[in-house]
Amino acid sequence: MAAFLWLIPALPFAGALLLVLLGSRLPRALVTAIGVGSVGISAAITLLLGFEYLSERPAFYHQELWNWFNVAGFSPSVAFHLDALSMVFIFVITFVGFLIHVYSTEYMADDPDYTRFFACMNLFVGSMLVLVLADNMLLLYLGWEGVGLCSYLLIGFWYKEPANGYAARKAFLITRVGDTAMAIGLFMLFQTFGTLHIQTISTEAVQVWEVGTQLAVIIAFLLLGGAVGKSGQLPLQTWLPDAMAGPTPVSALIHAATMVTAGVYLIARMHVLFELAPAAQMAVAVIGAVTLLLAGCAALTQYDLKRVLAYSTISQIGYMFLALGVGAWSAAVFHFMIHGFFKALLFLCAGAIILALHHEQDMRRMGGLQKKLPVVFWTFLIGAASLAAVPLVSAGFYSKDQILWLQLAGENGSIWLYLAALLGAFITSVYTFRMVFLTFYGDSKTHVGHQPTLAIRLPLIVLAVLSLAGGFIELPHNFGHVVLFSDFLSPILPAVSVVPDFSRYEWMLQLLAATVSLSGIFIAYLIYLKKPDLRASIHRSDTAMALHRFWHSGWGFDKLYDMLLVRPYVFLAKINKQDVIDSFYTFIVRLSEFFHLLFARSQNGLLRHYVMGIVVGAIMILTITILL
Amino acid sequence: MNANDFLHLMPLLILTFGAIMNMLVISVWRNHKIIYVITAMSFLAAFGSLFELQVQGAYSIDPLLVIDGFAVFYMGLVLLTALLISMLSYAYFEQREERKEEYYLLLILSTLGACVLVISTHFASLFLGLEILSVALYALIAYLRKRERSDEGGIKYLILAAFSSAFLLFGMALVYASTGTMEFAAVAIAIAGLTELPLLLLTGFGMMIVGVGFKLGVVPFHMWTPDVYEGAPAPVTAFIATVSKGGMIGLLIRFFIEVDGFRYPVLVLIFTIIAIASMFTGNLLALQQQNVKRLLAYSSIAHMGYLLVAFLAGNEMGVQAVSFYLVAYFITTVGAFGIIAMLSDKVRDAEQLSDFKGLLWRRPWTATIFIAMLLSLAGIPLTGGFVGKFYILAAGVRTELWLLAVSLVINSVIGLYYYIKIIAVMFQPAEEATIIPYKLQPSIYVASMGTLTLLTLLLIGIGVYPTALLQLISTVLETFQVVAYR
Amino acid sequence: MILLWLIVLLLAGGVLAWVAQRFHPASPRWISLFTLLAALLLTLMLWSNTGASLTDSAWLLRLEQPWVPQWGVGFSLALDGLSLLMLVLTFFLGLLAVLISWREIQHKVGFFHFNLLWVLAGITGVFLAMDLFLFYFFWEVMLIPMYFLIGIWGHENRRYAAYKFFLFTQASGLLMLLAILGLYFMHGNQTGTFTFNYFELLNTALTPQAARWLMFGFLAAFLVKLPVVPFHSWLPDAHSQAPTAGSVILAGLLLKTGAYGLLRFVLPLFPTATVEFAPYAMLLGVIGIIYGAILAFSQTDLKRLVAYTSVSHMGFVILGVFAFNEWALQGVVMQMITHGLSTGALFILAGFLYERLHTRDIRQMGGFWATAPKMAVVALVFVMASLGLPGLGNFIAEFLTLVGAWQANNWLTVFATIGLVLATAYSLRIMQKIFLEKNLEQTVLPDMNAREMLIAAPMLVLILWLGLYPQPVLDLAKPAIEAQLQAYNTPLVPEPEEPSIQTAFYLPATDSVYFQNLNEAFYERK
Amino acid sequence: MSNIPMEAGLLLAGILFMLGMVSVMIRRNIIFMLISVEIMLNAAGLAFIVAGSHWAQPDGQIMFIFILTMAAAEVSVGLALILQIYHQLKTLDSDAANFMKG
Repeated sequence: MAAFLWLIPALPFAGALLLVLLGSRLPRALVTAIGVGSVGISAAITLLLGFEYLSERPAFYHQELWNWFNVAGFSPSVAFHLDALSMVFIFVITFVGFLIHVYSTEYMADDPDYTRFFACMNLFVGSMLVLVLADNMLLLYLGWEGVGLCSYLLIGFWYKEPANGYAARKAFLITRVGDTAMAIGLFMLFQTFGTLHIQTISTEAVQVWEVGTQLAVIIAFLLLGGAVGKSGQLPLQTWLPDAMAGPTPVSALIHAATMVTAGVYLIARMHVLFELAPAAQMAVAVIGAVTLLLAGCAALTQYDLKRVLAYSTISQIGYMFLALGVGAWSAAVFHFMIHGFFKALLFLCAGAIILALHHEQDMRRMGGLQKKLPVVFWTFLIGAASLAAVPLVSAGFYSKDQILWLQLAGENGSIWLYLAALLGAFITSVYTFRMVFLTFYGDSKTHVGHQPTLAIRLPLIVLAVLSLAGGFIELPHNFGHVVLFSDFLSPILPAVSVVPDFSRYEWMLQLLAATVSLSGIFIAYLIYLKKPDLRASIHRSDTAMALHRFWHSGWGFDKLYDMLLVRPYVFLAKINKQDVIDSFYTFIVRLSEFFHLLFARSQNGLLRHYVMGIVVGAIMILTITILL
Repeated sequence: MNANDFLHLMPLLILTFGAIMNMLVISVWRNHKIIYVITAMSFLAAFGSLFELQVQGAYSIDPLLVIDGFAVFYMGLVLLTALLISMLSYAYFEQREERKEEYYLLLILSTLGACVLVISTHFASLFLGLEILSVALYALIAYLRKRERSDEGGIKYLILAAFSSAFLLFGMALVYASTGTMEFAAVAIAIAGLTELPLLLLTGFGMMIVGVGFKLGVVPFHMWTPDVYEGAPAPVTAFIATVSKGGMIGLLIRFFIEVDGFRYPVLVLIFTIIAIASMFTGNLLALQQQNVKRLLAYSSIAHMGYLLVAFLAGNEMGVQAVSFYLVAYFITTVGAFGIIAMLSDKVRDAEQLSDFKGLLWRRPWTATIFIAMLLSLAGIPLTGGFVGKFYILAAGVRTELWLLAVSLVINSVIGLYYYIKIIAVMFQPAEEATIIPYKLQPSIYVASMGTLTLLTLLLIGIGVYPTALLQLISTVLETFQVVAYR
Repeated sequence: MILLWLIVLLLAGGVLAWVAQRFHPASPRWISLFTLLAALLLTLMLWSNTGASLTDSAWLLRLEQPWVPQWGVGFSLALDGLSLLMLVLTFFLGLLAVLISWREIQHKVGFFHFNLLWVLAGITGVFLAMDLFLFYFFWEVMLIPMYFLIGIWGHENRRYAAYKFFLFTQASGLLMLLAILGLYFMHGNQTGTFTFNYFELLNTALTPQAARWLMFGFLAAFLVKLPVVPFHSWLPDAHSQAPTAGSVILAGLLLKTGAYGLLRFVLPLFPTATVEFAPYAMLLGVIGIIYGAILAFSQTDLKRLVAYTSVSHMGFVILGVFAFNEWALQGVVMQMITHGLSTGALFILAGFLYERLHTRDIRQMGGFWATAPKMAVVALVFVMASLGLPGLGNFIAEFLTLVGAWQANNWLTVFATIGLVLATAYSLRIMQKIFLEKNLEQTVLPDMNAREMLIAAPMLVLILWLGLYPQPVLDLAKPAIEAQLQAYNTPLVPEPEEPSIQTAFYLPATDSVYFQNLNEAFYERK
Repeated sequence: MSNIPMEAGLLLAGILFMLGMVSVMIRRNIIFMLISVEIMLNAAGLAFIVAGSHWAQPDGQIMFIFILTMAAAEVSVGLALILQIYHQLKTLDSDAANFMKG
């Protein structure tokens, strides 16, 4: 089965290629078959490969397709490397990707650019698979940029609206900033190791560098730059909320489940490097903590359903970063997977709602959908529970709890990080259920047009099941102690070293987390459902509203960057449109023309003047001869 | 004077004979065709007689003249050019009412003057040659006497030429006063021992430079050029630009190398200044010029500046470079003015830039020839002008005249602008011609076009395969080198 | 002789095309099409035939004929991997240029094709000449036809652009001529043999002072041609005013002659001076990358915009050339090829748009994806290529260049890498303004027709191939690059008196090792 | 004559030359300009004679004869031209003949 590894990314690519080449001529059914089918087969192969992997338990599968190029020893291959870490990722990518493709057949049914949509989606899946399967950093970079391109194309899918195009370009540009840092990191890696092969680097780094070597720290920071850009973390997070301009399946697949977690993958993949660079690892944790708080606050104030989810994504990835930062690698990946399920679910539900409400995204104009869209309501509720980490039943509880716990229990953890995470958890449950209450409860405000059919319901239900059941493969020590997932990852990702004798406090912390989550829900319930005057009083307070506006704008980052970078750049470009250097050459031309006119005046046609010219010349020559 | 002397002076004698023949025939029977044939024949015969001389090495007719390789080469150049010009003149004058026949008489005479100039080794012969050349030229310039401009050009040239001749003569007198001889070689011997030249001699040289500079049309003695070029009939302009200047260059080289003027920094400095000033002034003046004849006049000022660069290089290579450049420049200039002559009508010459609008589409072959000539003037490869300029630059670099070399480069670029401007005018969308040339007889037309085509082929020939010409120049100049560097 | 025949073929084809117009108005197109096809096939044949001998020596073929023996000028041509690649690119783009002119050029077709073929002949000569005089000769020869192409068939401001192009290149070329002469005499005075032969001149020992000045002379020509900021200002005008075929040749080939000159002449001839100058050159490169990108961002004329992207991309070339390592130089070679393709393609697209809309103003475009999806996809691919998306050829080029440059200078590489972000900004603007957003003018843009697809398809295939499997190209260029680098592999401060450093370049006439593996048919030495 | 130093003779010639030169410059009538040029030529002739006598050679005088001849030829052509100009312009003012400039 491992021989078919290459088919996993190749099939979606082939699908994309077919759709691009034959696009306009194919009947819609065939487009669907190619678009969904290619990802479906990939998912099937992934599952088969996964079973094989589980049964054989090899260290990794490796498949080299061809040598990309070879220049003076710099010889990256187009080769795939499948180990447990990439296994988790390709599973989420192909499986969730497949579900979202299925969903899209209905969601995009009326779009004239149906083919283009599936072409881009397939291309995305392919690139993402290359990203996580690459055995060297350069191929990874190829996938990395490829998903960036697809993200750009899909955010700006409805290109007629200039705002969408703006959002798309913003996404591409900002991630490219991070990519630039990453590229420089790659140069340094290459200079040090003479290769970009990930396994080689991982094994050699330990021998070459001591912990805390400056070079390692710099490289880790540069890679972190790339990760931060892709994953929408501080300070490059501003593109992600705007990226919601794309169709909702896109938001679900790219901007929630897969692409934005590429940063998590990168750091997990290069964990050896980060372990050698404690400063960088610390930075990962701090960035995660700060991001999750900032994004959580911003999510509290959004009215656009998808923007709430977008900020929530940023915030949840912040959790993953937090986990990575304390060395809880497998916890981060676990949260990635669970988050992939429930966030995709939430987005797909949101999509169903938006479709039903004639592309209405403002939560203030929703409400009362509980009865009208029951399937969507229940699945959304499940997803929300998972996001808010409702104890015991939801998968999100288990994955998030692990992260919270390791903040204190892990050796690299600290109380501040824990507190931030805890506060974040509280905020999360508040905004999650604010969303639930505003959307599904209260009075109905907009007419429901479209009832979801099977193509939408099926993915919702499957994802809902996963959002509930997914957590049970990894349960805390004191609570079933299932370690299927971390066992699976253990050959790749070392377990976090836990402070000894701390585990007896674990139940306390779990209780605390559960309380926080539930109290968040309760407060949301109070404000948004039970006591509307409480909400009104908040609205009356000036300071609260100022804070609201500030948060609503995503902590003013957009404005800041606009003032600091965008405007000066555009201004510079605008004033220099005519190219100031050119005026130097124009000046030379003008100068010669001036001399031309000057000399031409001497040629005035008067014989006397010409005689004078000769005399002057004679005098000059005689002066020179006599004086010198 | 013995028989051998006469043999060696055969080209001059043939020319004289041709002139007298013309005079006689005119008095008997005015016929353009016959006069033309006689003229062409005498140029051809004179040119042919050179082949006899070439093999015999330096032969000096003391004290006035010397026939050496250098002289043969320059005479050949002058005669061939004159022949070509006379061929182009026929078509030009055929369409005009003026009496055409005396023109050829004057043409032969001034060619004779130029020939004397390049073989002279004595102030007297120098003066004689110069004046034969000049006096004939006065009449040639003003030949189309019904045209105001022609007369104006003539009188301007006359006054200024006589004026500068006075300088030349006075300078010669001073040199004579200070050295006691008028022979170049003797002058050289007289000053050979001196490291510091006496004031009288220097003043004399200075005043001679005025006279020479005027004939060459270099800054600051250049102001006559545009007016005379514009006023004179196109073939005459070609003649002034080539034969008259070429003769003077030949003389200058002979004299300067004979007295080894490069030893004296003052003289070198003066020529350097003149060269640089000529290049810049000429090119800048040409920059926005709308009249093609004036433009070519200004460009000729610049080209004389380029020539001086090679001249200042002062070695064997310099002389060869000057000679090569002159060949290319002569071909080009004759070609360019030939085109102007061909396109002219009865009333005026085709000299306005607008007359050339769309020429490439109206008369593609004529335009192509003109483009080739212009590109050669600009020094673009595939043409002789490129090799010439390359040679000059090489000579300059070899002697490490960096200032001059760099000025040459800068000026080539300025010059390029106005040459390609003319080309650009030619490929503008075709319009109705503002000037419609006289419909020539097919045979004459074919002959003129043939001449021009020949020139173009020559030009490209020496541009692509300069080896033959280089070979010729170096063998012909061998005898001269012996004399010059003895 | 095959090298000579290549040039003669083009020249003759040009004359034939001009003459043929009298007989049939469409014949010039076919003539130049077949001429270029023949030339392309011939070079491809060379490639396949010489594959075996690549490992032995950099030189595949040589031709020596005396030309002007008095001056030591020979008609000497030689082919190595680098030249071969450039030739393939030349004929490929030339072929496309003929195809895109099929409908665009409707008047003076014969003369147009004459000029087109003569430009290509000049370029071919430049890539092959191994005699500095001959090199300069071809260097200039390619200008005039190009001047005609811009000046006759260009857009509204064509005369100005044509002048500017001609004057800039001519001025810089003359400075190179000065340097060539300087080198010629220094070598002659030293050894007693005055020659312009490249292989002989490689042995010239120069004082540092002299080497510096001579290098500047050469650099002047190549940096202007490349172009490097601040000598770039001819380029936007020339590119934007030229007809499409002209722009393609300008961007795709003429700029490459500058890069080629740097590789072929500046590096091996002046090993010490270049090392000295390298940081400044790299700085110029970085300035070019960033300055070009900023200017490209603000342009509203599509062709002007693409022209400034060329300025930016060519910055990578000079950055790489002066990094003196194989990664960077391979990157440079790749950049020369891929930039030729990608920018050529963008100009072709601009040409398609101009044919349909009669404007190049991107403010009047928009929303064309709906009506012209094929064109949009093609544009997308090449826009992505120009911003350096992995998987497309330009990425390999830029990444290798940057990897190499990083070894030489960290900070400058950082800034060059930032240029990639700016590249994103202007590249996306192209897509945005033309194919996305609303169609304000309500223009219905016809999509690409079969002929246009025929032009675009090979370019797409090539750019993808170069992005995914560039190894054949890299292999072909490798010996040539190693040869150019030989001088730098010895200790960093080589004494100029030591000729052995460079003897590797020079092939003694008797040495048949270099040729023994060659197919007899291509054995060219007299 | 031999007791007069050469310098004095040359000085006289020089003064004559200057006079001629200045009057060419300040005159506008073409005939006067021509006459002034003749004066300059004769000054040169004088200088030749002085130099010739200094070196006790006939060459100076021969040159003078050449100059005289040449001047005569020049004047004859010149006068013919002046006649033409007078026909066309009805004036002898040299400034009137400035159709060509620039």
